[in-house]
Amino acid sequence: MDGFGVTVAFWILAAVTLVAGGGVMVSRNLLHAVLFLILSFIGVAGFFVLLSAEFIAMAQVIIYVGAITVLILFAVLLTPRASRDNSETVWALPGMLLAVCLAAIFLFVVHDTQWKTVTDAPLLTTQDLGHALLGTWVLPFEIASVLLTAALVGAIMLTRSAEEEAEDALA
Amino acid sequence: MTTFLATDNWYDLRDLANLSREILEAADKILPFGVVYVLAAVIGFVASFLIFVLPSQLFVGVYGERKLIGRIQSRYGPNRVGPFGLLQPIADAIKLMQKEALTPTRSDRLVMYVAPIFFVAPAVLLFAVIPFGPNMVFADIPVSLMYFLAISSLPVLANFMAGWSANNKYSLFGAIRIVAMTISYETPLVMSLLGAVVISSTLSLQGMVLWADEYKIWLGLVQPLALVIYFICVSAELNRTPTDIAEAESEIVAGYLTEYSGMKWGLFYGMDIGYALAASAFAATVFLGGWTLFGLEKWVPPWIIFIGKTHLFYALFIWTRGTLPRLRSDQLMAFAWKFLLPLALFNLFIVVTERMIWSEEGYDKAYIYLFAIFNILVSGLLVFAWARFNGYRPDDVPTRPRLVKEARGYVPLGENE
Amino acid sequence: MAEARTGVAAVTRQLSGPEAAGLAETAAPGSVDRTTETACYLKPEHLVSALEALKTDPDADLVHLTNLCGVDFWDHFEVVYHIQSFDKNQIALFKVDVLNREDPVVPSVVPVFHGAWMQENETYDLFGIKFEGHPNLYRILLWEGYPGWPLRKDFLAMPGGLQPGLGEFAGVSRRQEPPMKVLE
Amino acid sequence: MTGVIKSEPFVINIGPQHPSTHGVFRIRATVDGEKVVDAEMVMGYLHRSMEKLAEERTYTQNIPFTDRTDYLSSMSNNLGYCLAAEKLAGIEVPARGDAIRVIMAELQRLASHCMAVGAFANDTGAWQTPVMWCFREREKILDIFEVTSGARLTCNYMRIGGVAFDLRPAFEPMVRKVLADLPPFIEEMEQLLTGNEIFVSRTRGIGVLSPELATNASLSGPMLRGSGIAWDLRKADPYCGYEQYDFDIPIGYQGDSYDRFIVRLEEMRQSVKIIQQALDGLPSGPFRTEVPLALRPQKGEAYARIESPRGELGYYLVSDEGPAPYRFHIRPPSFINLSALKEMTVGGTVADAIVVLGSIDIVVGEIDR
Amino acid sequence: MSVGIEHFLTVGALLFCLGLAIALSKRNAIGVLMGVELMLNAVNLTLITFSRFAVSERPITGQAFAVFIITVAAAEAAVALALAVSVYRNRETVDVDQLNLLRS
Repeated sequence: MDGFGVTVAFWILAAVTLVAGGGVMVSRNLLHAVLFLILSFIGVAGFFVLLSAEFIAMAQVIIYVGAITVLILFAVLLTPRASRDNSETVWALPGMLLAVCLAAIFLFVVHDTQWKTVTDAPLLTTQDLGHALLGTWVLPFEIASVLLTAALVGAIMLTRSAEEEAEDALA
Repeated sequence: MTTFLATDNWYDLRDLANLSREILEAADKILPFGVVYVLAAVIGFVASFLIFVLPSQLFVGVYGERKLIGRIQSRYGPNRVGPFGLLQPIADAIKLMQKEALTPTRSDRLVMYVAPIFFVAPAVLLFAVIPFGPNMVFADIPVSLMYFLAISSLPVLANFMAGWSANNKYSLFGAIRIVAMTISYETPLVMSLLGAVVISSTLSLQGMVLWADEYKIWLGLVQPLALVIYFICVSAELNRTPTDIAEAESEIVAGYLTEYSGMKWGLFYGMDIGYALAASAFAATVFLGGWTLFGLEKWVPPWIIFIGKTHLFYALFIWTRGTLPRLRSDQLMAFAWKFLLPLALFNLFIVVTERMIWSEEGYDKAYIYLFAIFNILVSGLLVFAWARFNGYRPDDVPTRPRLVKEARGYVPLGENE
Repeated sequence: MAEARTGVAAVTRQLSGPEAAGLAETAAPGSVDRTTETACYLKPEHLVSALEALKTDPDADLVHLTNLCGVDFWDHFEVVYHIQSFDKNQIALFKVDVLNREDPVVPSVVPVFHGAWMQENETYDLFGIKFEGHPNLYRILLWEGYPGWPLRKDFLAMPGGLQPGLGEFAGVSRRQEPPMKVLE
Repeated sequence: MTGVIKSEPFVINIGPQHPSTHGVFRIRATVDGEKVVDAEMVMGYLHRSMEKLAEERTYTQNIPFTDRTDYLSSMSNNLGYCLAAEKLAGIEVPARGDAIRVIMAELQRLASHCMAVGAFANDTGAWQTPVMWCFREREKILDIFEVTSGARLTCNYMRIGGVAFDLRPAFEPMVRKVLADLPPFIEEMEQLLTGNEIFVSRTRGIGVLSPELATNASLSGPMLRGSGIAWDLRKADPYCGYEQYDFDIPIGYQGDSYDRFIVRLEEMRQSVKIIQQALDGLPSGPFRTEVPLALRPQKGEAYARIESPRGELGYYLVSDEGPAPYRFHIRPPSFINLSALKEMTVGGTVADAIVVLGSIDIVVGEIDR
Repeated sequence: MSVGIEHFLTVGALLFCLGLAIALSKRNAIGVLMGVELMLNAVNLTLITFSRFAVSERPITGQAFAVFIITVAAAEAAVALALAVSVYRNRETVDVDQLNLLRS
């Protein structure tokens, strides 16, 4: 991928994504962490556009930014008396060490491998994706929809309060 | 798309893209690499500002809204500043800039400052995919409908940030309400748009306009239920009056905007209009045929047709704002989940069936008119049937009280004079 | 309808003091202190039970506490209750004497009439009459800690004999002196 | 399970500076989420100690004070006070004076109910439109007041023994015009609001008052009638010759906010009917009994009450034969109507609390006095 | 100046490790969830990168898998947040190191 614009875009997006990801880590306020997370998601969506996967990018923004972060915000607001300081447990240091080791391995693999790449982007349209999802991958697709339904029902069941359960038992 | 136009000449102002292209090509020869992108952005911005934003936001969004609501409320509306009060929006803006932008002491200052910016940016981005004319679309990406939905799901986060950071209970109420409402209304909104996508088999807004031009019918006529659901959902997400529970003035003062003042508030206010205009432009594109008007676009500049449609749709927002009372938040939620979502699903089911029939008949043009008539009838029927099913009994509500001749203490129900 | 309720008068019957006292005596014997031409004075200790009895008594049926207020007579307070009946269309006037000016206490009628809540609070606020048994007695119009009780006649009375009240017209004798000096 | 921990209840101040408290009134509401679990009234921001001031003015000088209690229905307040003073001093009012008083009181009821209905619709969220429509009609009535008494809001028109001036020649055509304009307007308003599904769903079943509670909480006026209690002092205890006029008492079905609203609308129709009759049979003759300027009623007390737009407005006067009332007590209807506020709001949402408050139709000048 | 597959993979790897560190170290269950979401994002990014760069018969497969991952992430977020709210209702905390019901 050559081109001045693409390069600039890549570096800006990489900076935004990683700095925002770091912000999630270091931010002392849980709400701020969520806002950083949103920024990171948007950065990843930008990467998808750069990789000419517009549909996935838009799905990323709709689902991650529009739905999941909103859910997280809701969860934060619904737990008002829990601590909001976004602090670490005693496992922070081992966890970070593990992450750094993993990062080292990943970076070694990434840079040591001779990747066979195509130069021109394959022409992938949304239509192709549709055909792939409802053709080749129709079984996983259906299973995913079942999974979503199960998650929906499960989430509703989990958050029902005792009063509501009592009401249903009476009815 | 040149078939729509007689010429590609720069002086053919029926499509301003010609002029823009000529300027850019000329500039590309003399300017160093890269500057032409900046120039393109500037030209696009200035042009859109002159032909769309200024007339729409200031003179339809602010002045027109106030004037029209004034007429609805049997008063004059603005008529002091400038001829017919036309300069009132500008005077308002100057007043807003002079006001002090207060920040409460214990607020989250950073988030409070960022929120208006985060609110403005998507509003500007939204117009990038709206086709103003055959070539007048800034970013003609194949998934522009998805793009529009994705970007329009961002401002709710700005609203939340505004409400949460102000450290005010009314603001927090507004923030929670708008987040809950957006989650609820996004679902029927997407479901209703899916119907339009299925019938026109494209995710591109320009493609939908071309579809409408090809079949000489608006998608709003083929999908009347989707249009109605879209209108309701979008007015809920934009906090227009029947559903403006997030900034319900009579309940929670101004909702998430309670602590904002000055131009920070002005940004929210102006961009609320911006979002409403974007939603109107989107509806005009998807449901009302965009810049086409059954052949008239060959003589009248298409962008004028498009802007006219947008403003007409925007007038609907003003009308509902001037007429309807506000729903309670739980009623609004129940309306989304119990009424709009099932209707949208029914609609989707009908559309998919129609699409299958249509594809087996080889996409015959006559069928689409048949579907339109069928859908209009079935939509009306569905709405009434589902309302009935949900327990809507308008006749049970008495409009007149009981009348008694003499004062005599408690009169039990049924004992009437 | 009119046949069914022949007892309903076309005009509200204002019960005289003896009439009201008769009702109160039948409903709650021993509750009447004294009567005047217009009003019936109830004993404070029997106030709540008498009003409760009058409310349930079908002859009296005094269900609607219309008006409650205090009056300052320099040496004592009176608390005035106007109570009316819808079905009988009659209104009665009951009063209670509050003799202790330093620590005026009256039993609260909130257990009987919920509507007394606001009016007793107001009377407490402006007269300083404490209503015993009131669920939440606080200064409803003025703020907590306001100095004095404004509707008492001696509020703002100056040392040296200046009394509140209207000055006199020319040629008319001065208003009579108050029956007792409250402030030195 | 260790029991469900609900979200934390917190206190939210509705008022004193709030768009829907109709003045400087405050509800300190404890809410759990959107649900109101406790509501406490805080008032007194507008307290002017009228009752104390009135003890230092002559009986006639007190009339302007009564304008300023319920500033949306000054004529009714004048009337109530004058009736009390007349009862105390034993003064008869000539027939023409009574008829003029009735016309004025009913016009005032129309103006006040216009305001109440419009503001109530505004509280449900109808963005200013109903209130503007109502103001348009109210203006016409205020014009009549201006022609008659010289003032629009605080009229100070009634006098002890009658009214201040006789009617102007322009009065009758103006009233006739208003009477012609109002019924279509009321019809339109009814269609606009009761035909609106959102409005109905916002107000039906909200703030339900049982007739027992309404009686026990000393409520009066449309609050009482909305709960199905047929009680109107114009019928029950006629004053100013109300017994001559033919009108009905509107009563509600279940005592919710919607019932109070339609009761008010219907009362406007009945008021139009009363004014029509009073205007048709307007007697000639003196409009006022001559009363000495320094009125000194004999020792005693008097409690006179009228049906003001908000309910039973009573004036309790005690005289010690002085030129000023010894005790001057107002029974303010909207103050006492608030005593059921907590019962009506608790259990509903914040939005419902606003609707309930709007349906009580408070005037803070009268609450705080 | 150009960017290639290594650049994108590096960003994906770093983002994944960042998410891992957050998920392992945060005290608040919602914070842990945010880390997991970041990891899933990084995986998505890697998949899309391969779909774009890799020599393949059907490069669309990467995008299809990204769709599945987004689906799973949405379901996971919904259930996990429901769990967090449910735990908060019973224990009045969402700190993961306080949730030691099995131990004590």
